[in-house]
Amino acid sequence: MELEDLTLMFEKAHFIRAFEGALAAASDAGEVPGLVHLSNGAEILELAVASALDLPKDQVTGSHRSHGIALSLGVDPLALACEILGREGGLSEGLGGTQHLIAPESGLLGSNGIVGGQVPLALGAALSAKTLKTGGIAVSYFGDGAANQGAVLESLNLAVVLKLPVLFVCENNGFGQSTASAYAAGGTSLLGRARAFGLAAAHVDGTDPLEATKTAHRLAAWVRDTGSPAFLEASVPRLSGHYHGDAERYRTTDGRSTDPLDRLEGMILSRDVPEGLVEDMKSRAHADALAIVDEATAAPDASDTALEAFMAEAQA
Amino acid sequence: MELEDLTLMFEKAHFIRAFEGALAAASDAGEVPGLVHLSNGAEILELAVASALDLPKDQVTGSHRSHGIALSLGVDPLALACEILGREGGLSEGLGGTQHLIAPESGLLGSNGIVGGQVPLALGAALSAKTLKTGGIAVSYFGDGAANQGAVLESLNLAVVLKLPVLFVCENNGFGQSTASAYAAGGTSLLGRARAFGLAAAHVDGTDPLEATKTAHRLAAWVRDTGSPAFLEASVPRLSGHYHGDAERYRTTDGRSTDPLDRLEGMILSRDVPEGLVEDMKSRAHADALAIVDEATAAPDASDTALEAFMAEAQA
Amino acid sequence: MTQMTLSQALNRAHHDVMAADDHIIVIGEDIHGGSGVTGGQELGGVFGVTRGLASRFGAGRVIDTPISETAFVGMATGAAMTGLKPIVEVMFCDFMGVCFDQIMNQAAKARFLSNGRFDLPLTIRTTMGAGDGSGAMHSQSTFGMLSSVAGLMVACPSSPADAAGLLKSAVAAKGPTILMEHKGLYGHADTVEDDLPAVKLGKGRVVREGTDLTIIAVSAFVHKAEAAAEALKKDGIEAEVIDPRTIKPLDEALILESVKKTGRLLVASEDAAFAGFADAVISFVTRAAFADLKAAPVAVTPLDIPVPYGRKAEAKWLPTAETIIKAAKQMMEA
Amino acid sequence: MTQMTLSQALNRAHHDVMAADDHIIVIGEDIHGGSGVTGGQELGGVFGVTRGLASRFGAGRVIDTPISETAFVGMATGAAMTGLKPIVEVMFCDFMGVCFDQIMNQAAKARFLSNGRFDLPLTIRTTMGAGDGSGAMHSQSTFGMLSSVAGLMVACPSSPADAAGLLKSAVAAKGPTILMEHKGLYGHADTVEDDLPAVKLGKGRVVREGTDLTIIAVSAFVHKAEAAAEALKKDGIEAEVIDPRTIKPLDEALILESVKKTGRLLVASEDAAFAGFADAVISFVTRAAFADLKAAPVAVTPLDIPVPYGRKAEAKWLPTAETIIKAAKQMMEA
Ligand SMILES: Cc1ncc(C[n+]2csc(CCOP(=O)(O)OP(=O)(O)O)c2C)c(N)n1
Ligand SMILES: Cc1ncc(C[n+]2csc(CCOP(=O)(O)OP(=O)(O)O)c2C)c(N)n1
Ligand SMILES: [Mg+2]
Ligand SMILES: [Mg+2]
Repeated sequence: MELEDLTLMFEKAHFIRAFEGALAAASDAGEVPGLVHLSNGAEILELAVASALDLPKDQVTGSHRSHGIALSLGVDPLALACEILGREGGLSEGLGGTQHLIAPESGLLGSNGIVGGQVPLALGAALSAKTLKTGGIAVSYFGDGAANQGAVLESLNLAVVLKLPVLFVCENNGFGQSTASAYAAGGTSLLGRARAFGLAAAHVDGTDPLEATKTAHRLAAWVRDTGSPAFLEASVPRLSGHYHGDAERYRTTDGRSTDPLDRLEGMILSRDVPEGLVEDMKSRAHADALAIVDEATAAPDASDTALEAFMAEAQA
Repeated sequence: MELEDLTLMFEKAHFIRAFEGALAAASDAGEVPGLVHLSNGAEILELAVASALDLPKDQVTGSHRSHGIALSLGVDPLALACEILGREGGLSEGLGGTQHLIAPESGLLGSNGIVGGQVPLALGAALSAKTLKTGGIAVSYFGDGAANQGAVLESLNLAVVLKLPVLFVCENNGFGQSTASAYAAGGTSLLGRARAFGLAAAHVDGTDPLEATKTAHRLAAWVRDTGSPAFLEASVPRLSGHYHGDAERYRTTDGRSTDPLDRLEGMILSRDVPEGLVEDMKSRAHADALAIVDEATAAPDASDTALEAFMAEAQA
Repeated sequence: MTQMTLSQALNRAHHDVMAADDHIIVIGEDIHGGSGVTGGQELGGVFGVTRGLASRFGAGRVIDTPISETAFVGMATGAAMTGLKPIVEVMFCDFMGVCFDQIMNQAAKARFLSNGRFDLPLTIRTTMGAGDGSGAMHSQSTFGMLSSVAGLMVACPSSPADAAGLLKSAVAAKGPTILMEHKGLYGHADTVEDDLPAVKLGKGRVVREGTDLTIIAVSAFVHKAEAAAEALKKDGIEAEVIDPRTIKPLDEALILESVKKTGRLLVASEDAAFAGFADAVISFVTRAAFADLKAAPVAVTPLDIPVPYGRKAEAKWLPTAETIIKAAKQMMEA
Repeated sequence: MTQMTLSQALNRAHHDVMAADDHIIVIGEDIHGGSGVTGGQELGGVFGVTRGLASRFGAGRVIDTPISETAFVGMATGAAMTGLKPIVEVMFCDFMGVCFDQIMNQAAKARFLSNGRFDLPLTIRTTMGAGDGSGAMHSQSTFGMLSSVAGLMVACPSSPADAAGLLKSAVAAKGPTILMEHKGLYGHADTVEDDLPAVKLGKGRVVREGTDLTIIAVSAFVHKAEAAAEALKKDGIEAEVIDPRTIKPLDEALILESVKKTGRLLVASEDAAFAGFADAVISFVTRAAFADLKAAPVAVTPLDIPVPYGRKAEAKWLPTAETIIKAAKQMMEA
């Protein structure tokens, strides 16, 4: 990767991190209606995947943990923040919220409150792309925990049977809530599972910008070119709790993974870059993110008029 | 196998075949309330599995196609016929019927109207056996079509995760209703799927009495001894329609499999057996089966008093 | 005007809508039939409703699936969000348990969660109904339950014309619509207009006019109610029979108008005895037209236990025209 | 008498029943917590209800599962058929969509299909309820829907004592029972008897006596109804508040007795606006006690759309004590 790609990724990753940090602070201050699940640790992987997509022709579905995915796809951060904060100007005027982020215009078909629920929906986007010959593909993110859910397992098979252009991205952060992935998943590997259903499959270290980018591009291109599904398992750390505020009593603090953002920083610093570049990028990303979340926080609560439209429609 | 084992299997297999033939005739005569799904072709495999079980300590769940399984386990044929015919004296006094055969006293925990629905239930029987240390195991039968159902896929995983003594028996008859198994199942083999979930797995030709018996015994013993789950895929022909009366327009008549009962007959005849033995066994089995189905047909419709007990209970 | 059965009318309507709009695709188990089987013929669904579609419109638009309802109902939902107008079949409504999340959470809520930024033109077809010895898991009627899920429209045709017409409206609707076809009605024949016109969702139909009591009946029960009304007439009781056709949204105005006229309400419905359609209508009418009611409303529903298999027991479980007649007479005497 | 929260009472009840009967096991996601994680502590469920069970009774009786609700609810059902008495947790009732077949077809019907030859002592615990910004898929209340499925018992405690007492009855019941705990009540504290006695399924409770109208309220709405009754008293209106505690079987006698006295019925319930619990009660009462009613019954339910996320919108969606007060006054004036 060119230095420029690395620094772009760095800025975006720090923007996501800072955006979620600001949300966490807003949550602590009582400004967020619901619980937020932060993407800390998965930013690099999600940016790598996004860089392989042709948006919004390609459509993505995500899990409950999709703030980072939304930003990686280029969803308007203010509309996103307003949605998460339940404020006016939110993507869905606050009807959806943190677990239901919808921005098809940017390629985000939707995120989901039901573990695995988003995966069959992605098959539909793939079917539309195939039937309408748009040249697009679908991407569905889900977690290691979701990989044990019937909806996901059936979808792996159906995608193969119908030869659908869909890329499954399993973010393996080692945990489903408090339960270790190693406990919850039988068999030796999720890759083996995917392959048994007939999927092309690969694993990446989701903290490695180069490998993640290369593999994401390779698989996305393969899906696009062959029209067949593929499966990417990415190891990513879950740097914080299951949700913001999770005390994580079930987890010891030692042995935590290192931060992929630091790894990327190291890679950039190892090249010949001007003094202060990294710090400048960081503070710019943080300042930008903070400003946006502040603006969202200052916005009024989303009004309830949207409800009336739906009530009226339901009657008619 | 000793000749005695072969002839015993032969008699039982013909009894099952004749029993179902009589049911089919009763159905044509308007005597059966619902549609029946016949086990034609799977008798040998089911008898092989049953011979490996310790009943009723072991408990079995089956699909919509479970007449043969019930008989293989030794369920009282008259009570079974009465249940299928909705007559007095039926296993459940006709409340369940052909798709809901329940005889735990013989090891049949239940058959099911929902494709795959019976499989999680078998995990429960295995959990009870494990927790209560009965020494029993659970067996769950399902079809190749069911192998694409979330309930089944989740169960394969859960059985491994919790280390449950359950033997999954996938009867692959090549069809889910009118749809070829080869079309509906992605990947190269169902065995591969099971192995990917961490199960010990084997395939047998379900028309081969020797191989089927040997493998069923081996896997059942392995489940019992290790307390871990295993997966048996058995190829069996579906000699008739999906249900009795299915015109099978989707299927050509040529290329049909040969009848496993003929194969067994050939094996017996190749040994040194008295003239007429085989014919005698057949006609005895057929006469017995016919007499029982006739007796059931002559019984009065199951009364509706059982309903009242449930109504009363629901109120209280 | 032509005479045809309900399944023929549905088949014709499928042909019509697929010919008119190539965004319409059909998805389900065995709806093409014989997929992966060499040498056989197209099946066209277990009740023949999708017959001839695959040979006419191709396997790309008539898609057989594995027995994976969650994956394919979800797929249809996602396809409806992204430009297609899928008709997806769940063979029996009893099987919706295995894919209920995709129905109650995904299909029902997605448009709301998007604040209406996308439409969700999804049609889910399914069968329902007891009376043919199919047992507890192939005989249920779940229209009340499905109607209780906000975001779903639910329609239950009682005639060939309504079946075809409601299908046409469903594929054109903005939100997800569930079309529930009673197994006992597929062979029911009646006259239809040649072009099988669309029937508006949310519009009920007065099947028979009357002045003494209002019978609200759904699907197969419409015919039982008609027979009951005919019999009641002999005793001098004039029953008005209304077929709401759509359960949700319900044609409240039509029902109220009738009850205001008759002062008496009987709801005859094959779904749940507790918190089902009958309760919904009785509650709605009592709340909205209490002063107009001359007698206690009556619900004619199956027993509040699973559907039994044996013939005698199933007959006891399932109300008949006789049950309606008896209930109506009791109400008139009260 | 002791003071404790609803989650503490439930936790104590779990300890009690597990100590008393070693056939009782607990199954679910994160109910032990930290399975497969080295070095951490037991979690005891996301709301702490199962805290301390694993360390006391061992991992053999307190079983963490993968996120595979169909498999583990089915497993619990099968275990209940074969000698165990499982308590299985579905974290939120909204998630029951993914395992609805095992609930509506398997657990609900198995005992019936066996003609009662086996009991099915299965308890399914779940949470429900809106009001905390959890959005459309973590806020639903599905007790009406579940009650419409023949074969299930459904209980919705409003107090710590009832929560503990209903759990004790559920584990001792012959058939499957769903215990629905409102998320907003876990922290609700009240006095309980020291031995947390069982509360009979099917027995409601008069929360407050009154003569002018009957308010039937469920779970968190019981507290709203009490507040409303208190406020109404200031205007000279004496409301009787009844908490049925069990939705199915419903304590019909208690409800009828009250309505016969007051002549007015208001049902306040957080579940479906259409074909939900409110409709079931209003329909039942109107059918059974029409002559006793002095005014049209009233339903206070959320709006008939999915649960919105934003605070203002969620507040508009969810009825409050104020909504009940207003509805009651209107009814009294009518
Ligand atoms: C069907 C369903 N079951 C349970 C939950 C509760 N839940 C939300 S997130 C989660 C863990 C998911 O783990 P994983 O898929 O690995 O995603 P991660 O949170 O690690 O990103 C659970 C159990 C849910 N939302 N839906
Ligand atoms: C969840 C569900 N979907 C669909 C059906 C309808 N159905 C009954 S049997 C069957 C085919 C099953 O195929 P397979 O599992 O291979 O069993 P086989 O009939 O071949 O024995 C189908 C689709 C059902 N009963 N349940
Ligand atoms: Mg995870
Ligand atoms: Mg098969």
